[in-house]
Amino acid sequence: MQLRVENLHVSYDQIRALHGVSFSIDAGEIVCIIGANGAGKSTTLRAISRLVPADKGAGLRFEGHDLLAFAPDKVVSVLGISHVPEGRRLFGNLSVLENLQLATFARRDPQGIKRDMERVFSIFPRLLERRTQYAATLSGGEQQMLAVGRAYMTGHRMMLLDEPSMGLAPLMMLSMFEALKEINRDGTTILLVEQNARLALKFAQRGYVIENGRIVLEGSSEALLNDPEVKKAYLGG
Amino acid sequence: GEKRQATIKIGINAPITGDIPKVGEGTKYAAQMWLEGIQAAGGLQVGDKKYPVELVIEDNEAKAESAVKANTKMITEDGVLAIIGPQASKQAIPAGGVANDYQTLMISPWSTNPDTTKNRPYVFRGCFLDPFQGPVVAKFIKGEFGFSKAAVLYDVASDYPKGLAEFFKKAWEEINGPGSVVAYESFTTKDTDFSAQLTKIKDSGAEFLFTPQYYNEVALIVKQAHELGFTQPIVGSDSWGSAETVKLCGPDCYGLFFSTHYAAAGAQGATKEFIDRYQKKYGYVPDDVAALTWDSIRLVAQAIEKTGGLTGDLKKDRQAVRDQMAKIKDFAGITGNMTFTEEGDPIKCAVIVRISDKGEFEFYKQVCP
Amino acid sequence: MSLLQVEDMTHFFGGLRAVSGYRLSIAAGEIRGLIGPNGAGKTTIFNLITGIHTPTKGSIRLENRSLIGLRPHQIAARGLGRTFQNMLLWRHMTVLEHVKLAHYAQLKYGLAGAFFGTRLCRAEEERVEENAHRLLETFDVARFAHQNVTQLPYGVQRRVEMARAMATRPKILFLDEPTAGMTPEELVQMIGIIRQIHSEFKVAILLIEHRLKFVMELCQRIQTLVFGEVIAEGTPEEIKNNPQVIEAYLGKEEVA
Amino acid sequence: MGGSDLNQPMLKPVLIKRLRDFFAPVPALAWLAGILCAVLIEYQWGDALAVALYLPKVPPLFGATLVLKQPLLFPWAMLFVCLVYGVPIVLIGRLTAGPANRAAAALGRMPVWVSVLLHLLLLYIALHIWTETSDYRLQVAKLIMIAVMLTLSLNVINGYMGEFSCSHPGFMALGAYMASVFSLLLFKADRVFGAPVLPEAWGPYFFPLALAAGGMAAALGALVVAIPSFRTRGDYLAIISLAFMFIVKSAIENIDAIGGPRGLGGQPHWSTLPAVFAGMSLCIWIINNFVRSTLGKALNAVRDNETAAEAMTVNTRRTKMVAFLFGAFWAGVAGGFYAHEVRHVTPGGFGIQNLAEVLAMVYFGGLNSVVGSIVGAVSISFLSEILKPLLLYKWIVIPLILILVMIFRPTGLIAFRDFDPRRIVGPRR
Amino acid sequence: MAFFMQNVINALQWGSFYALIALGYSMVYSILMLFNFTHGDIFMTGAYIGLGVATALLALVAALGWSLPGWLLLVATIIISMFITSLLGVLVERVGYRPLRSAPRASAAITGLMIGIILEYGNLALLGTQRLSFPELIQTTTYSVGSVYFTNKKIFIVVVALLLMVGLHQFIQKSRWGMAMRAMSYDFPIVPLMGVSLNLIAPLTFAIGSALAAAGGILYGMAYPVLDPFMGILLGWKSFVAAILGGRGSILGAALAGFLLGFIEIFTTMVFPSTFRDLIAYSIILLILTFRPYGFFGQAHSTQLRL
Ligand SMILES: Nc1ncnc2c1ncn2[C@@H]1O[C@H](COP(=O)(O)OP(=O)(O)OP(=O)(O)O)[C@@H](O)[C@H]1O
Ligand SMILES: Nc1ncnc2c1ncn2[C@@H]1O[C@H](COP(=O)(O)OP(=O)(O)OP(=O)(O)O)[C@@H](O)[C@H]1O
Ligand SMILES: [Mg+2]
Ligand SMILES: [Mg+2]
Repeated sequence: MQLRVENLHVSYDQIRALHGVSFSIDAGEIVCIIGANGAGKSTTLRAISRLVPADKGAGLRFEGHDLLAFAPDKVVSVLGISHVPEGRRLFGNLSVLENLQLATFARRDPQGIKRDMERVFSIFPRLLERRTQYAATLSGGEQQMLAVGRAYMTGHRMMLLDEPSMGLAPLMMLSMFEALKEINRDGTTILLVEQNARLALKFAQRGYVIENGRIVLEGSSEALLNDPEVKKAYLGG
Repeated sequence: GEKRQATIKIGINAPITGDIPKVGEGTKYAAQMWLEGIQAAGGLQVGDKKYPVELVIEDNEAKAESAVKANTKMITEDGVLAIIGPQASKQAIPAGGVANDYQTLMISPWSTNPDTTKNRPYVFRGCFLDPFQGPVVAKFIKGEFGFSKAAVLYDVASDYPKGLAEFFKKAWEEINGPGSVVAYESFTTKDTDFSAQLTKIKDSGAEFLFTPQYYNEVALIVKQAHELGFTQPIVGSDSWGSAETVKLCGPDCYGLFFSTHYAAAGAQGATKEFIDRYQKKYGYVPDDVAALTWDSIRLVAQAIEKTGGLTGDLKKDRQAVRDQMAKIKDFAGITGNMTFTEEGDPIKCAVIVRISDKGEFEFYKQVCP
Repeated sequence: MSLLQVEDMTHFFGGLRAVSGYRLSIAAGEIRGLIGPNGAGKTTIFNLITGIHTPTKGSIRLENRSLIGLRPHQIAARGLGRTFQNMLLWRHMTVLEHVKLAHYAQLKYGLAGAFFGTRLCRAEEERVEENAHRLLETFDVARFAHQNVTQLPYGVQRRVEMARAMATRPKILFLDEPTAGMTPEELVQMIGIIRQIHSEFKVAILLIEHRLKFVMELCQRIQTLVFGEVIAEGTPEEIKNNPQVIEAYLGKEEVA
Repeated sequence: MGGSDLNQPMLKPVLIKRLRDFFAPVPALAWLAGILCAVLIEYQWGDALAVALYLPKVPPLFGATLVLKQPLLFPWAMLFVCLVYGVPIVLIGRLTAGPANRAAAALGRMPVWVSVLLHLLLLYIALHIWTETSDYRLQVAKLIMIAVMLTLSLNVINGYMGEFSCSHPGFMALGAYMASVFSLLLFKADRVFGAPVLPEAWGPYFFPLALAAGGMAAALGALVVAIPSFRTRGDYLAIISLAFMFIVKSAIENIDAIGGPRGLGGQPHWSTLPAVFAGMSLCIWIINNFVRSTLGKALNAVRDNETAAEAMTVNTRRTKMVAFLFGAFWAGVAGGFYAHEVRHVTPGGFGIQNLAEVLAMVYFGGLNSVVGSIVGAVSISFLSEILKPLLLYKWIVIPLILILVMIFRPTGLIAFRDFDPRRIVGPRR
Repeated sequence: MAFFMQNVINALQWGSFYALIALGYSMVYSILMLFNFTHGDIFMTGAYIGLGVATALLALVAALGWSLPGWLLLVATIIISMFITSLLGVLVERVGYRPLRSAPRASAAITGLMIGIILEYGNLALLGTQRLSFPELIQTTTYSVGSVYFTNKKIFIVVVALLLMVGLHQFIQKSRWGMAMRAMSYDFPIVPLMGVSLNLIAPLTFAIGSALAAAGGILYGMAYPVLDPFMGILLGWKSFVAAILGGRGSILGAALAGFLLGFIEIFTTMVFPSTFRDLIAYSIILLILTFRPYGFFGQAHSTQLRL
């Protein structure tokens, strides 16, 4: 059990967004969370990255550490959990290369950094082409590539991906998921949040369905893909 | 409430906060020192009664509207008999309007702008005006050194230096002919770098520099002038008359002259007594603000005493005090003898002070109008 | 007779040629699609036509009047409505205010009217409010009317943005990835909404989208852009089977 | 989770809710009646009551000035305030709620302005009686109203349009000087301009013209900031506006015809209570109308996202121009009032210190909010008046209060709120 | 010619103060995207701390009976004061800015303004109203070439300003700390996802900015040895002008604009009657910004997020 989330409640300005979410992930798994708009998917990821505080009583453990005892930057630098945030959130005033370099702020392994950088550029050759351009001037899809690349650079024991396919062209999307699979084979656990449930379930091994801040269903991908409820609600009939 | 007018209240309108807190402090200290004396004597003797005295000190924050509010408050709420202050013309002019409207005596110890007292029978001042001091300095320099090319450096945004600079220029050109002020340079309040102006002054071939600035600027101006290789004499006005001048300026200022109300070193009589008392109490030699405030408050006290008795009706008493004030002749102040003109401006003598090689203010010469 | 006519439009960012020799002609009431790989220059084309960038070269004519040199708000007022890829909403305004403000160019009162709250001003405000409510109904966001946009779920924000664009009374509506971040379910709903506004307001639509289901279902004609140049144009069927498009954009195996 | 845990925070809301329910049916009209009653009581019996309560005089600012100066008298002053204001306002307000509601409903059938004017008239009468007893009060009230105008006009630019404009003291100076020149030149014999052109007695009737001239001058000056705002914004525009402020100050210093650095004095005392009150009411009314209209909401759109505004047909240049000129106009008018109240203006009086003050009022009161600006201007002016006895420490206490407010309410006390005059003057329930 | 050269030297010295303060300003300002109105007052406090440290050092040296060279004392004073002032900067960050990190920038600017006022009046309450003069740690030596005069202090000041400018520029542009600071200015909530602690970067920025202000304050005290609690206000605002004239986020730009501002002020005085100085100097600045709306090195829209 690499990550275990128990009884997670999160509120924004007194309004509860999550009402006791619990799930767990094993090392090396690909797990996805699907759900409607505003169901609380992003909030769950944010809580794991400690970007939003969890309400009292939650239990978040990662490889035996109590996540709640870690500051957001330590979650990344010590535990190696990286996060592709919703809406890309690049540093537009830094160049593509600087965005990637900044992501290695806390890393001390020049060799590893070099290897990872090469890998990012091989997954997304477009980034290499555009490395001196300000991130703000990239096209929508290029920004999305950089967001994923940047997260990979911060470290990759586990990656939290919040709608990584958004704005990507079909071909690009395929190659990105291919690359993610490969990254996963090299030992990175992946927690994926997607609107596009079919895509997510095809990619993942297991899935959770979240509704109004609660996990309502879980199961293997095939099971969920064939579940009539899921089909009706999330797979577009 | 007439019955309750058992104490005499005197208002102090001072810039305790704001840009010039030092001025406010001098005002407050001088007034409090005076009050102590009165309290020790058991009150102020007016006619056959001894009245306790109370000071109402209001902060005007060195702002016009606050000075106006403070005056209104002291007059209408606190029921003061007379007001000392505000010091700077920017506050004294509008505040004077209020005092005049309410027919209450106000004396500004330090404001040199003619507008402060102009057409205001209830407003007086305790210092001499620029039209007097300007020529005093001009004549003194001509007589002492025989120079004919002058330079002036002043703060254009501040009332006092600007007025004095203008009158000095006029007087100097009357003596030496037009164009004899070869450099007439200005800066703005709070500036600290005068190198460009001083370079221009040096370049103009002026034989001396007149700078009617406050002590903190004096130190900077004199030092910078010397650093730029300007070795001619630098002359100042009464605003130099603070112990701080020498403290801040150091040996750079030794040997320079300025005109003022009194010389601290070698002062005699009441003046010396005042300086000693003040220094003992507050730990530093009083500056011109304190001295002028001291004189002003004593003037007011004298005017009150001369009424020969208070009726308890504030309006009548205020009128009486103002009338007595206008009548005062040859008041022996520590900053010189005073008599008021029609406008409420004093006629008094100036002294020229030399900063000795020990850094003391030495009496050099007296100049009377 | 075409409504919008773009001829030979070319644009450079520094040394990068983002769009070259682009042509487009849309007739009233058409629904057109624009697809292409990431960074092909699709958004740039929108920005050029709506006046946010000025093309290095080329002509853009709406109802036979040139748009070059006009300010974006003038172009918008002439009948070019749009949404943004990254959704540019006004953070501190409510949903209703968004839609009301988009009536700006239609307001009949002037500054004096606004200052003194004249009768004309009040009448106009009422009309605008009514109209806004109607649009909110159309886009199924009426229940959020008085909420601040930032707190709304992503999909709702997208619909608010579209309602806002419709409030400018466009003759042509430009939609930049309108379904990004939407669930498949919402995608279906969105198709319905777009059909509805298309028939109700008789508006021509040009849309950029990576969700093929959406494009193929809605568009009558589709252009495919690669590296700033149109490599193929035709009906959805034609595009789907065009080998060049498959090679550069779709990939062999269709996703989603 | 114990029961007490839940109860504790509940207690206060219950009390507040009870109170709120109790006063909910009281319309503005009834409150005004109560206030009117209170000021009349004070006017009639205030002095006698004050004497009975060991107070030297009727406390001018609700006794607040006494807290620091004579703390022993403060409880008595509080008692005085309770007796004279608290009890009558609450009682009469609550008791007349019924008839007042009916009256308000009746008024509601007429055009709004009738009702609004009536309320304003009542408020004015109350204010007039209140200030009758003390000239100090009167002056404080007038200066506060001038501050309200200034704050509100700055909020248009800084709050509604979201630019950080630093030029307000400059606008105010332009207005103050222009209005002064107008009145001195035409109606007053003075040192700078000599004999008046028109008879002095006509003067007060031309005061609105003088103010408008001041406002226009400020608006004209605002062009210097408005035009660059087409191409730049944020910090860069802040610098432009700051430069503008320095330029205005320096320019006035260099024009000897209007007194140069020594200032311009002797303005007639035309800023009377009715004049200032009318000016402020007009200012609030017009600004409130504007920011609530769709045309005015364009300001917010320009602030939140200019590109989107343009794409939604909003003419952003016009909007910016209007905001700057409009804001400057009212700052100029406020300057005109100021000049005719203090009756001496110097260029040095419109500097960084003023800027800091008015900025504090805007951000303390609340961004993007008419109500907030009023609250901000009133509370900061009031605080700064009553804390004067603290001398130097006043300037440590006030900033501390402000910092605390900003920390707990980062957009200010009452942000993002305009008001609907209809709702205010209308009946309750 | 000598007249002109003399003014060039004057402008270099005067400009170097604007540059120095603008540097520190620009650190905090461009990094946290905050109008840091406290900076002028931190500069003032730095000068006072410098004065305190210098006086204490002089007393200590005298008490121990050592005779140390003046420059050693000066360097010691600068270092110690920079350290103490940087602690003050950290405190200011903690109290005035951290709680407002997600508030509108203008609100944080207002708290900054307020902290500034507290520093001014706190100083006044603590030290009284008299002005203090800065002790002479090194003897002023005046050199002259022809009739152009300059002092050892002036050279020292200009050199220090230039060195700091270059050093800081490298730091911000090249080091990962600098990168993190720039990133923070763009979108701070997401910075922790890069493994960077906000609560480390922000205080660090304030500390460096404040240390620079202290250095500026001490050098200023050497050149203009009259200290008063309000000395930082005008200088602070003007450096704010310089920092932004240079272009947001550009350290080099800020320093160059600082020098430029010095040159504009000195040369307008040189050419025009000095009463017109502010009028002309600020008109020039207004014109520059009207025609270069994003300063010298500022980026216009290119770094705002794409549409
Ligand atoms: N910053 C915020 N402030 C207030 N409420 C928020 C905030 N962010 C999210 N919410 C609310 O929390 C709930 C869950 O939001 P969340 O973003 O986690 O949903 P989601 O499943 O990721 O949806 P989407 O598919 O739209 O991304 C929603 O109701 C949303 O409105
Ligand atoms: N200001 C700029 N400077 C340099 N290059 C730019 C600039 N703006 C855009 N580009 C480049 O122009 C290309 C076209 O961008 P555009 O946003 O039009 O692509 P797009 O087709 O919309 O892609 P996507 O589907 O990913 O949104 C991109 O490669 C982008 O990096
Ligand atoms: Mg989400
Ligand atoms: Mg795009």
